[in-house]
Amino acid sequence: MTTTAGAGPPPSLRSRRGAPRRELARWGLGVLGIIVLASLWELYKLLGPSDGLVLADARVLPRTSDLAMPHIWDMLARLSEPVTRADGSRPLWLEVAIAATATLGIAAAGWVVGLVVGVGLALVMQRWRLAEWGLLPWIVLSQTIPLIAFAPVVRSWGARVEIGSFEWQDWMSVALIASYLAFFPVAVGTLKGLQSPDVIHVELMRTYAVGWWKTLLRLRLPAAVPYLLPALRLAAANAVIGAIVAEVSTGLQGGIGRILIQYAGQASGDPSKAWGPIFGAIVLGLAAAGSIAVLGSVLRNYRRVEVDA
Amino acid sequence: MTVARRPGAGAARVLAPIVVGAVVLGLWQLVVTVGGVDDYLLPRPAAILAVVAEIAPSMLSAGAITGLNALLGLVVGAAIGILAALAASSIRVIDNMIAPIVTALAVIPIVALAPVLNTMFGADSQFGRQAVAGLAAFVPVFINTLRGLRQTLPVHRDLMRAYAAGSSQVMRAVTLPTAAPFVFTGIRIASSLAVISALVAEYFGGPRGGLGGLISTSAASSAYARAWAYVLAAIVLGLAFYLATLAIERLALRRRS
Amino acid sequence: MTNTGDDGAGSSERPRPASPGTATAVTVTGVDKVFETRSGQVSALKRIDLIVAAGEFVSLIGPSGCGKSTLMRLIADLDQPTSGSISVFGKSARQARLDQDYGIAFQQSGLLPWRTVAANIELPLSLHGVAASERKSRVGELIELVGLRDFADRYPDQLSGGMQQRVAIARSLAEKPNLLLMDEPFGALDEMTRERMQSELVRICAETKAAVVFVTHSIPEAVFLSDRVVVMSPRPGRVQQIVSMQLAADRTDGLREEHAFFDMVTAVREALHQGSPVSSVRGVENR
Amino acid sequence: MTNTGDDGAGSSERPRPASPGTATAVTVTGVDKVFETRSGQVSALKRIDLIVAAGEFVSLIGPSGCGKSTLMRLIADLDQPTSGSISVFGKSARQARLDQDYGIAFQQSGLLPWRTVAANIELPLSLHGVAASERKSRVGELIELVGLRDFADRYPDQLSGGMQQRVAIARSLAEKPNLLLMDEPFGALDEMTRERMQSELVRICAETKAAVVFVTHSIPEAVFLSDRVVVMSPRPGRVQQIVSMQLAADRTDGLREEHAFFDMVTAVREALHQGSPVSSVRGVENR
Amino acid sequence: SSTSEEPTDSGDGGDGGGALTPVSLQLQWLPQGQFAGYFAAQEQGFFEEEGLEVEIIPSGGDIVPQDALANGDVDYAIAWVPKVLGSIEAGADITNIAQIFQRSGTLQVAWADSGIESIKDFEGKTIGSWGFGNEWEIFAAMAENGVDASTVEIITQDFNMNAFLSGDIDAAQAMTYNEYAQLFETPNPETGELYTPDDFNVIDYNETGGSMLQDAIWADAERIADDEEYQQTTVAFLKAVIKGWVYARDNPEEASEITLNAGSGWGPSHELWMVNETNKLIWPSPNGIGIIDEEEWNSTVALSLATVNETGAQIITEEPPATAWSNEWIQQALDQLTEEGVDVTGEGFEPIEVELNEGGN
Ligand SMILES: Nc1ncnc2c1ncn2[C@@H]1O[C@H](COP(=O)(O)OP(=O)(O)OP(=O)(O)O)[C@@H](O)[C@H]1O
Ligand SMILES: Nc1ncnc2c1ncn2[C@@H]1O[C@H](COP(=O)(O)OP(=O)(O)OP(=O)(O)O)[C@@H](O)[C@H]1O
Ligand SMILES: [Mg+2]
Ligand SMILES: [Mg+2]
Repeated sequence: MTTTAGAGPPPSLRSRRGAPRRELARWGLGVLGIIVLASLWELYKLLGPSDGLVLADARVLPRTSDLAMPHIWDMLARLSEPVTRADGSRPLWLEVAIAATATLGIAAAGWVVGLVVGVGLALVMQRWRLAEWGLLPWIVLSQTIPLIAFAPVVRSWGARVEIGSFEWQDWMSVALIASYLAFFPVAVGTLKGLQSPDVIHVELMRTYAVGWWKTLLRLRLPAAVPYLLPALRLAAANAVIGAIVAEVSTGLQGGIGRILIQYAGQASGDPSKAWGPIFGAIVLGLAAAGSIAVLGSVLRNYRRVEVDA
Repeated sequence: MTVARRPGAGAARVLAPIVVGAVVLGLWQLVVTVGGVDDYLLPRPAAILAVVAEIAPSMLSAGAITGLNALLGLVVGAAIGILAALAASSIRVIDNMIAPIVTALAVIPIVALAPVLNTMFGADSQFGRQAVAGLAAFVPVFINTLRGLRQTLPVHRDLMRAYAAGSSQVMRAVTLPTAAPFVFTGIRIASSLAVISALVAEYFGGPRGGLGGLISTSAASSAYARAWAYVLAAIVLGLAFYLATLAIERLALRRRS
Repeated sequence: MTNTGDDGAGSSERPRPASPGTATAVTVTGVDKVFETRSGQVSALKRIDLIVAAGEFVSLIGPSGCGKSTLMRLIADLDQPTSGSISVFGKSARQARLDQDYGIAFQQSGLLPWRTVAANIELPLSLHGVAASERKSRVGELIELVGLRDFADRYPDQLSGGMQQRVAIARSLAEKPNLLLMDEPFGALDEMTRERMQSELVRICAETKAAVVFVTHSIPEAVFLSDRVVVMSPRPGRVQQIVSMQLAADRTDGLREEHAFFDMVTAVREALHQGSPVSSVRGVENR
Repeated sequence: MTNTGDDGAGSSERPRPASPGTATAVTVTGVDKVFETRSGQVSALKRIDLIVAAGEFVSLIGPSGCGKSTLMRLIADLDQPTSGSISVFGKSARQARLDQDYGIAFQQSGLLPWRTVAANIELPLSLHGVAASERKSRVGELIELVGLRDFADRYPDQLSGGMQQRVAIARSLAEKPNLLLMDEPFGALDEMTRERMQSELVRICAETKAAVVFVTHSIPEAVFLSDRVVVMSPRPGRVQQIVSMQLAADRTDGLREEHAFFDMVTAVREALHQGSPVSSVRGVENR
Repeated sequence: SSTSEEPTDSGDGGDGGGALTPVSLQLQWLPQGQFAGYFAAQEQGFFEEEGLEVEIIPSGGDIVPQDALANGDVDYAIAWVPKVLGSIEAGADITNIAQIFQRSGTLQVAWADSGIESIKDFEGKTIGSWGFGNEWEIFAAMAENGVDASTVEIITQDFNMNAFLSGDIDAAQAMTYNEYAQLFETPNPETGELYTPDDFNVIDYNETGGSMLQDAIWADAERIADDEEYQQTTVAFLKAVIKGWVYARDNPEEASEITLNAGSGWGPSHELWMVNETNKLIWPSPNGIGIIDEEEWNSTVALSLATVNETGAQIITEEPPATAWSNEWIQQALDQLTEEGVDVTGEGFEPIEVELNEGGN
């Protein structure tokens, strides 16, 4: 005789495994969505009023000039053309890719710092309720501070740091600013995760007469993984955004933020060029967020329960 | 079992953040005053407060400009987010089609978008900033609403079918109320994002007068105390948005456990 | 003492007036149900035949996964049979659902947490456009019936599990259905509350004279409530045996301590274990 | 047939060897428990006296909120009594916890979802620094004991509810405790699975010779398993009556159909209803 | 960035084989032809000849060069005079040691058919500016020409001319060496041809009475007052810089090449235009490159004191201290260079003709 309590696999497993055909359809539709968006762009550009639609003093539909809305194919073609007419000038896509890689490295450093700080704060807040009450409101508030206000301060302060042979580099200022955006989701998500174990699990550890550290290692940290992963994904996207903003703000060379403003400055004469780094920034953000998915599959045994993170 | 809340916990809850804030401010003041840190770049809190008193009217009017941009962006972005989520939740194809676009929107930095939007919508209007705020607000509202619309319990769905309820009845009686807390969470996240996005967008052109423009102008002329005063106004604005959405949420959901 | 197979409406021990014009509430004929899942087909029900007379109380009992809920969902037209037919009061299941011929209740009460007790009971009425005054009086009656007069304005989270189930039952009775479908409505309650709820259900059924299809895991519960107990066997779900309860028509609490009651319990237990030997203990569960 | 009050260790019907050196597993003397809540004080337990002999199986039964879980938590030193004292194998409850003298299991299995069956059972051993080889052999024994040999590498979400509870029980036995504390361990299972689990528990207790304090809502379950059933009354929780089971020492499944069994069920039912009259039905539940 | 709080060596001359003195220079913006002289000095080894190892630090959106200097992050900074005057009043203790640009390079550009031909025509119009202190010249010129600033709406332009080209602003701020060129790199959508100077009306701030001094080299006032090593380094630095600018004057194509290699992202034609236009702002320098014309200085200070922006703020409220500028060091540098036979006035300077390509490429 066989009996089943709660027949069928639990939803966590059911939803994660997709038949390959379904998966393919999903990708196909995603591509279709992008094609539809591109078609809408071109269609509007073709049919829309050249000065956009102005209602009650506000332009609610954009202008269709080549300056405002270059053709999609122009943007794509521009990517394969050299950056400038100078000899040995690299194709735009390569220039963007090189800059994106540099930014990715800085963002990764910022992400790591954000991770360490965020998890550290979460541990402190989990350990002491009073710390949670005292810190959490400020952590939330910290994200309403316009980051750009900080950039010069951070760079200037960093410039003074010189410990032994260690000298503060400008990219570190950028990474630090990136970490400022990255730490927030990590702190909040990890705290939620560390607090997620059921009372029954916490009490079980108590019956085993083990202390806070062992409970942390064996129970709270593993239980926090499902909360940590989305937080890390958000942190990765935020780190990239923060790194780009900080590059713009501090004028750091070599990254995508730098060419973003540089090409924006050239957009009057070469409107398609400015879109190169925009696409680069999107791809970069997606790559950063996507790499967390890899981490997620490594830790999949810790994600056997799906949570509302 | 839940730990019984000790009496006095409420007071600690309110006092703790105030104490932390006071300690940080005190340390800041101490470092700048005594610690030998140059107060050229980092003015002491007292100096900032003095400036606040001086330029309060300008902070208010600038806050109003930025706040209005953020508010319009938030309202429109949230509305579009909710509608798009409704469409995505009821039509799977739409869901799959907009998924990559939303994912891209979620990772795109405002710096990249602001100049383009200014050209598209005109640098002489606030619309570019409102659009930036709207885009920033759209993403969390869409994601959370969509999740909320999928929370309908099977037992409620069965019940509605047993009542032979029409799809609009199901939407009104079950789906929307179930999604409501998620929608509000999305709006709450969006509120701070809208403010900060509207503000940062001011760095990239358009009419003057908003908080972002004033922060940059003040910093450019080395008036750091003034810059920090406007930063303070920005924080207060962000906080006001957050608290307002929180209050609306509490009010709307007061009958939930 | 036990009848195998479908023995029709005649075996009801405590006849109640049939609903006007029809002698049978539910007729299930040769029903199969196969679920298509990603890992293949699951045959949930196989050649089910069952007739529930008007006013009759029938329980479905059987091991987990034997298809009790599936059968009930087919009757409620929440799902369609793969083959075979189901009629409710002589109509198709779908028509019966559209006509609101049945009321339904589940293991989870399924109350809407943002509605008060009264508003929850009112839900089906307002969905069907019943006038406000009529709604009000009907809700008043129902609240009275389930004994929650003082709790009309409470919200579900302010009620105990038993009270929540009473609200759900009141709601299922809102449209005065001649058929009640109940899927383990007391499954989440503790045993003492459960016994009280059973007594209440007996009283309510006597008042409303509705036929009931009742899914349960509890043998004493099935015995206490039912005219007939349908014992099902799993994989694929089949009707193993139908046991008619030889018990007094009025089910009072005293019954639970009578030897006749224990005998019926034993009878159902044996019918249940017939397909699945009791002794095999280790490693037999499987998914 | 029923004894009121504390009748000590002597009434055990099926004596098992006491754990070395101690005749009593648990001694609860004059325990009160008052909870401070925002809305005032809640008196959960009032003057509780109870002695559980080594190797004895004692069930706690009573209406929801009567303090069964609270009493068990006090014994486990998960909470402290407001007054009175508790000793476990002659030590303080705290010392007994630190010495790992008891194993515990709850209604929810409380398995760690990211650990396999074997790793879950191993958890207490690895927390206490037991050597890997010893851990391995002990886990092997326990998996064997609960009949899950083929499932050692599965994850909890791949198991049925009954199997999960077996893992939890194996885990509670990992340190070979002389006392098992179980709070409605089978509460979430369906009745057939539950009966099987009860039989298994009987077998396991016979093998391990541990004393058991077992919280349940089910009268037949308490009767089937216990040497004595402690019936509690609510608000504040008191020991209403202690009923010694006059049943054969070896509890086989056949017992469930014997009249002696029904008699004990009736005895416990009556003890239970003594405090709360069965007849009052409406609006009696409260939170 | 390397700071040289304690310069290790007096970088006097290039004779000693000793270690080079590290020096950092904060630019005002990204590397581009505007700074060709500094990059040329770097690339041509002029700094090294003077015993210096110079790090040229570009800035970006929010870096305020004079603040980097005032904070001691760098040794020298390039910044516009009116912006720095505000910083000095806010507490920055720095000195203008060389006024590289002798003229203002700011234009206000309107469409040829817009009817905007002088500052007076700004009334009631939408006027673009980049902000960050670049708007002061506009306010100064308006005040000078009796325009009621409250009727003028100032819009912040971003990094390109799109707002102007799209008609969002009636007159856009443009530097002769940059944004102005962008206009001629853009095709007219109506004709498909690039725009030409005939399409625009140009207002040169040098002719409005509102012009202010622009790119100058700033040094730390305290250190230059009594730190001898810093003084010597400063003279050496200025010498190398002048040699760089002379090189850029005489070899605009090569100088443009050098800035491109230094990381300027502009296209070659735009870059060359920029170097050429920058030369026009410097050369000829009758008193010698970098000499601060006291009259111009005083005019800039007077305008800074008088000019009020739309929020009622002023650049400065009181006269800057005497330490705000000094010709002492540039004069020493010029003298030494003249001795070496370098042409530091560029009397015979002739700009070249530059043809712009679409997109500046
Ligand atoms: N929607 C579905 N898709 C696939 N299989 C299903 C579905 N619903 C039920 N099943 C399968 O049909 C069988 C019967 O399920 P059903 O829920 O009717 O059992 P049950 O008797 O109600 O069990 P329980 O006592 O646990 O409630 C099970 O094997 C189950 O896995
Ligand atoms: N931590 C606590 N704080 C306040 N009151 C509590 C706490 N724990 C339990 N109580 C109260 O003590 C009483 C006894 O609770 P307990 O959980 O022991 O009952 P129980 O017999 O286990 O009930 P159930 O059968 O529902 O599990 C209840 O009235 C409960 O509300
Ligand atoms: Mg079921
Ligand atoms: Mg309990």
